[in-house]
Amino acid sequence: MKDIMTIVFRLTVSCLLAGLVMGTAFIFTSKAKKHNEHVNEQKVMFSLLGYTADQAKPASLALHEVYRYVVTDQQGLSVGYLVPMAGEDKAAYTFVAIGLDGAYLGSYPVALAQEEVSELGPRDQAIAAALGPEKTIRYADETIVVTNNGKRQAYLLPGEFPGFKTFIKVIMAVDQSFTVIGLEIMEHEEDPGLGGEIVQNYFKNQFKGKSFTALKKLGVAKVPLPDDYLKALDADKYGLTAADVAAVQELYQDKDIYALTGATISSRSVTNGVKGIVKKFAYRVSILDKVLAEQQIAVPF
Amino acid sequence: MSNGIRFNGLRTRRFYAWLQAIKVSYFKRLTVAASGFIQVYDMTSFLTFPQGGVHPPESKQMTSQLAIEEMGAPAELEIILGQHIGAPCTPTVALRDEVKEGDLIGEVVKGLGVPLHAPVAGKVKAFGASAHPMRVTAPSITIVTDLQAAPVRYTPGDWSGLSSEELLKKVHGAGVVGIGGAGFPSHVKLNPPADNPVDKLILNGAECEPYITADHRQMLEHSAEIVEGAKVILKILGIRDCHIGIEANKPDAIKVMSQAAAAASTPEFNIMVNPLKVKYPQGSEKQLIQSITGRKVPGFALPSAVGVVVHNVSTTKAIYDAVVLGKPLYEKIVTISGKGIKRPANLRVKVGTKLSDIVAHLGGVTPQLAKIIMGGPMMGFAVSSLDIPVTKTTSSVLFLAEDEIDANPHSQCIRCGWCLEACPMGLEPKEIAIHVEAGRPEDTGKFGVFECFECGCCAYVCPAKRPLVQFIRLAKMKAKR
Amino acid sequence: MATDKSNLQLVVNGILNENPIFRLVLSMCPAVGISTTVMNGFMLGVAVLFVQVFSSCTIAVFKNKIHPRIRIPTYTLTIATWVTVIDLVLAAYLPEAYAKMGIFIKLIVAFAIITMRLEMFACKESVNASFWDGIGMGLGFMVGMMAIGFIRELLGLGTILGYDILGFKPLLFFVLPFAGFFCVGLMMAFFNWIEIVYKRSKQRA
Amino acid sequence: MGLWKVSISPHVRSNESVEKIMWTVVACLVPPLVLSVFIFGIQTLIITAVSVASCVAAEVLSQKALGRRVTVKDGSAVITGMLLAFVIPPGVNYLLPVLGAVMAIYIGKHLLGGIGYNIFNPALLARAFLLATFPVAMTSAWLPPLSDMAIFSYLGTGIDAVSTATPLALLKEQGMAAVIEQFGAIPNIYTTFLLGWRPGCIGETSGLLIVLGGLYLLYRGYITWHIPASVLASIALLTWIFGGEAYLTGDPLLAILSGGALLGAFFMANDYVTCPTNKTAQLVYGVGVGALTVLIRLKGGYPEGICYAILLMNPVSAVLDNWFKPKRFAPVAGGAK
Amino acid sequence: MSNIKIIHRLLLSLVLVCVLPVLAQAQELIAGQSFGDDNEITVTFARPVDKAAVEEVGNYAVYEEPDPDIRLAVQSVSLADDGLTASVRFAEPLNTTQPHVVIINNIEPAGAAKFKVSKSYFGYLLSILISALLINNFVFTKYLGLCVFFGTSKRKDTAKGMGFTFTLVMVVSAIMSWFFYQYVLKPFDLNFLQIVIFIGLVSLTVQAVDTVLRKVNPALFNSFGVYLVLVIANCVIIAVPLILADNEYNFLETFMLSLGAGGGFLLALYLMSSVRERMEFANVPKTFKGVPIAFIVAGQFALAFLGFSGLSLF
Repeated sequence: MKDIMTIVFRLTVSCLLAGLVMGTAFIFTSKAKKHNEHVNEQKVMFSLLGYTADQAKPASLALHEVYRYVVTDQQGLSVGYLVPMAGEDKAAYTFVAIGLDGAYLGSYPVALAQEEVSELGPRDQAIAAALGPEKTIRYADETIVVTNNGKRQAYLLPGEFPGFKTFIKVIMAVDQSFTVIGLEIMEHEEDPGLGGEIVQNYFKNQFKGKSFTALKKLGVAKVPLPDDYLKALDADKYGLTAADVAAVQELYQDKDIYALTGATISSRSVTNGVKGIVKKFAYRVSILDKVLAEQQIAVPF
Repeated sequence: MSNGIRFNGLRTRRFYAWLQAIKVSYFKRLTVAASGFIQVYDMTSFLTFPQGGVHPPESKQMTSQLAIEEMGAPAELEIILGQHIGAPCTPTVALRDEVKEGDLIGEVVKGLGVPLHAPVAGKVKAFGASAHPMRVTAPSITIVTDLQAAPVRYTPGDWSGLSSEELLKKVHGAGVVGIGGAGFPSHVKLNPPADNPVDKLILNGAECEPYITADHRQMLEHSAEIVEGAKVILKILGIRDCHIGIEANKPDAIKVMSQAAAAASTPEFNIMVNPLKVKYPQGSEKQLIQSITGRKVPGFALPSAVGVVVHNVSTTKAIYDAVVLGKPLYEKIVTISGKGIKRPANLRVKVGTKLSDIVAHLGGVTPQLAKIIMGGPMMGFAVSSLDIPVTKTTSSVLFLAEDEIDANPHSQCIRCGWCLEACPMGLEPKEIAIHVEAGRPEDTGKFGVFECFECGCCAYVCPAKRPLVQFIRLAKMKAKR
Repeated sequence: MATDKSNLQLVVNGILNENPIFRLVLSMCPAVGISTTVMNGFMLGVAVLFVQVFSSCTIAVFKNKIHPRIRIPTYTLTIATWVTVIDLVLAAYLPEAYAKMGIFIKLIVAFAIITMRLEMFACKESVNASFWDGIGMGLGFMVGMMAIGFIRELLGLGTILGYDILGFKPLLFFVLPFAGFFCVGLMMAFFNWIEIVYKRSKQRA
Repeated sequence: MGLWKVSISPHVRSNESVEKIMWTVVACLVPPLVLSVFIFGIQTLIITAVSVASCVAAEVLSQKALGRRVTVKDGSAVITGMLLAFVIPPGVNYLLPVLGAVMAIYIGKHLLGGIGYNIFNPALLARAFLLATFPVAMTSAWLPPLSDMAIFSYLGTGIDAVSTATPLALLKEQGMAAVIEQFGAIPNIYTTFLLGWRPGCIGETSGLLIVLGGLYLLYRGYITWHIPASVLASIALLTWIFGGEAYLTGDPLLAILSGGALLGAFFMANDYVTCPTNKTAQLVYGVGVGALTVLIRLKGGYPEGICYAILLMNPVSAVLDNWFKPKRFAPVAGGAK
Repeated sequence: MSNIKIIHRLLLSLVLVCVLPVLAQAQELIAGQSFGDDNEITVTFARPVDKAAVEEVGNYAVYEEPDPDIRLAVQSVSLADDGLTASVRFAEPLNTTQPHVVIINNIEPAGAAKFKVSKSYFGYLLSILISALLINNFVFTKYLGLCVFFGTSKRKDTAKGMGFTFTLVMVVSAIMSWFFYQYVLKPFDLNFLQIVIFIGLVSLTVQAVDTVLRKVNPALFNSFGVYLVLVIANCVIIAVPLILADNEYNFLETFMLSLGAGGGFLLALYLMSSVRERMEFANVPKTFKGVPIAFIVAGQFALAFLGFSGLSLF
């Protein structure tokens, strides 16, 4: 009996000690974790926009996240966008609800601190609180609007689509007329050496400069990549100047995507995925812009 | 027919066997001539056992047409005292005793066994040790032949009045053992345990081992005696049915025996001939019983467990000799064959004749001689000396040339599984061999190593030339419980 | 029953004689799973080193207080605690490396090597010896991982620590995950061979 | 009197031997090879020669290195070499089979104890290895068949420029219509494929010659019908059921003719060492190979699945051998005495 | 042996009980719906419907469930001759990984028919099972549990016992972990305690299985008991809860994952042990004897298991 008492006592103490250690570690690291979590993503985003280590981004550049939600209530489904508000007060957000047909349904100010906006849990709670109890929301996706000096410069579109094996996660940058500026593969599980080559410059850079009209009917060609194009796509490796690259890019602007050898399915999934993301976004952003303009909701972009 | 197209390297030879069968099997000739398909069908319609078996080249043509030839008594005989399974005989004669042909010279004092008789008239010269194929040396009696003595003449007597016990005593007294196989005392076989009623007698005329033609000639030349012997056995056992199983490659024997059987059959004794498919080991007791009756003798049980008694045709002839003629068993028909001997023959020799005498009688050996085997090539023993005397169970002595034997080195098992197909007992020789090779013979019990009767089919077919029988014997020795 | 080995001997013992990967054949999962580059091996090595050292020291400190009947649960709790700590730290400060190592950081908790050292060594020895033993074992693991990583990275990608050495990729095979099996197997055989040769030369001498 | 040999029975042996079996198989593989020269050009011969030479060299070196008797004469390395060459595309670099040979012979066979102890079919293991290591070459170096006997025309040309897709890859990616468009309408496509005039691995295309070779081996008794029949029947049946637009509309004949099914069924799946020995087990094994082949073809990541199907079933044969034992001749109750 | 059979039957019936309710769902007018070709949805009606209404493209509104604002362009609709099966064709290939919502207006007097087309949930569950069992086999493609894998795959009987014990412990502990994760860790934001909690639950399960087995079935305990201790310090077991927490699986999916992972481990162990029993007789080079050759063989297994990569059953 005494034995059991000692065991229980010592176990309790050790559990408490362990809890103490872990709790301390958690408290010390949680802030850094939050901070570092999106660092990589941000770096990718800026590099897509053309700002690398050598060429620092200008101070006037700003990123504005727009979160899209699907709202369900008695009337049925509608779509809602969480947009930041323009003005000095940085922590102001509005949830703009839009019907499936594009009609404005209402806007709800959301009380949310700026640090919390990128976290799913607090954001959902804040929106739910703003909308009232009879509406349920489901997070759909996010878009980042890039402004320079308050003027819209580009959109960053994170997205995912099914690849040959599992999902492929990408971030792409398009300009105001939805011409692709850049594409970066964030996560994938394609076969190494085959579909895994989608991360290579000579594949993903093919999307660069494709206009919206070209993109809409973009296909995949199962022919070998021409040599000059290959060099232009991987300009760093072959030491081409920007002008050379631009000249070659011009040449292939309206061409289909050249499939990776032996990985046509992966190439096609990426092409279709990119196509779908841009098309959907273009459709939605026009509706959102229209509504924002009609309702005179002041946004910083 | 699980083995229908198994060992196809031998297909050509099998085809010749078909032809042979077609040529002579008169009772099937009409159907056989009809079409090639029916030929195949016909072949397979011969009785056989379903599992395993091989068809080695028969090589019987060397002696099958040669009539049994008397070989006179040599100058000196060495009679091994233990010629049967059981306790060896104790001599009943003393040194320098004069013996007459057929005199008792040895008797079993205690245990299982049969008496031993003098094959010739002569004088006991020595009690010594003779070379023996299995046991290296074995105690024996040496008799110097009295070459002047006239051979004893035996006349048939009437046995119909004798009771089964009296008949049995005669069989025992004549020293009859199973001369086709291991030398099991015949009177024991003829007296099966009472709890297993026997209803069938099977005479084994399969003679499935290559080269050997002793039984074949016996059946051709002594068909009436064999049938009469069968009647004696049937009477002893008190049953009616007798099947004589003969492989289809001996059509003449089938014919002669059928006639003899038909002539001898009475309402009391129903004797019939069953042609068997040519397949080794057709003559093995268990396989023969399965071929003819479809009954399976359980492992480690005697045939009487399934109501069957099996005797070799030559043993039956010996029983005839013992009962009808009153002649003890001291002569043996031995096939001498192979490319290593000048003149192959089927010889009637006295028990105790040394191989060297036989070789001398047949004109010596040829230069190609590479291996001498007592018994058949599949289960016989290779011997290294010509001083070995013939025993009651010696059915052949083969003098094989280099091209008749196989001396290739063996390699690793390639898991072709041919041995599994060939094994008539459904064992896994490759597994046994692999275990023995890896030094784990004690684990081979689960593969049924003790059920193996070392017919040699597995080693015969093995393309890697692995000495599977050797491994199995090793396993049996090491894995003794 | 304190160990009679010096600190240095303890460390060397962990790296050579009782190398967790090649000699004790423990903790094989990461050795196969994520040893594709030297850097990966190094990172996981650091994590294991940390957990090993801290767990060993913790157990050595509290060795008299641990009731023998709840020995194993206590070890598990200790290891889990330190794994949690390193997991949190890596997730916070090195998110990229953390993402690469994926689930294996959390799985350090189930590494047999750590429990084994606690059971075999730390619960009997002084804090000092346990510390050095922990260092040795951790380094041994790290060295093993880096050695495998070295071969796989060099042959698979033609690089070492990300620097291009060969200028081309000789055999993609080696960076494929399952090549870890072949690499570890062949390396183990190599070390066995060295041992045999060493013993033979010793016998001759 | 001279000395006579003494040994344990049996004293006569069948005249079959490992060498004879192996070299007969090699002989059966020669006609498809010769035909492949006319289909894909002379480089198939070079690849095969390189492959055979490196397999033989690997065998000799491995056996020397491991201190074993060199048994290269038994022809098993030659078979591995030929089969390895037969399952790689005709347009690959000549270095590939050399690497494959090391994998097949040294790692796949001799490390595990030499002939008889390998668990996986060495040639297929090497193919899987090459497929993982050189995915692009192994999945795209297909050559369109020659039409004019110009067997030297592919020598030295850039393979990229002429490479094409195999019927199965086409079927998987673009459907039956694309296959018909490229190779011809239904009745003709069978004869074209049967004769081998289609893109594919070096040795797998000439279906007719493979079948003839297989039948000869069957006649000689070196293989039995169990594995080829069960593999081909299950591929045909399952393709018929699941392979079409709707159930029961698949084309079984095309499934057998368009990939490596024939080569696999006759020369790979029934490799003695890696298939079960029991006949029932062989049927189960064959059905397993067929089912996995169809599964990988229809749902998997590769257009052709028989290579992996056989590899996946190879270790299963060890299990099957344990499950299916030969029928004992009336064993005693209670096992061995 | 019979004990193993009992466990086997138990697991099987558990699967059936969990899966049957999913199968027993039914719709009213719409009797069935599924993805056909890559740009086709096939609809089966329960009763004959008006051909003109069905084939009117304008009556259709189809969208992917997460994107209700984006309508997919219907190209054509054709009703089969039996009047029950309609094939809806789209201008572009569908993303079949997403559920699609189809609304057919004016089809019935009552108004619109609305239904969801998705890959069958049963198929999804099965694919989790098959994936964990074969495609992402924990041993050969995820490289987990190797210590135990190499340690206990020498003999078939051991391997079988180990495999079944693993499966049992894995299923029980994964389900417990799931409850803990969903109802304690997540709501209270204690995710950082994952490791401690999960390993605690595993030990607890092992202890519970140990105690229960010892009382209920001593024979089974004698055959399994020795492995139970080994189970705790094994990454396969702890990996399952971690994976399910990462992927936010629901209960059924958790069950399927743990069952598949356990079954996959059993499969790997059984195959490997059969092979290794055969390998015992092989003349393996001295330096490779024991573990190194087991690694080489496991590598060859992994090479063969590549055949399953990219397999998508449902």
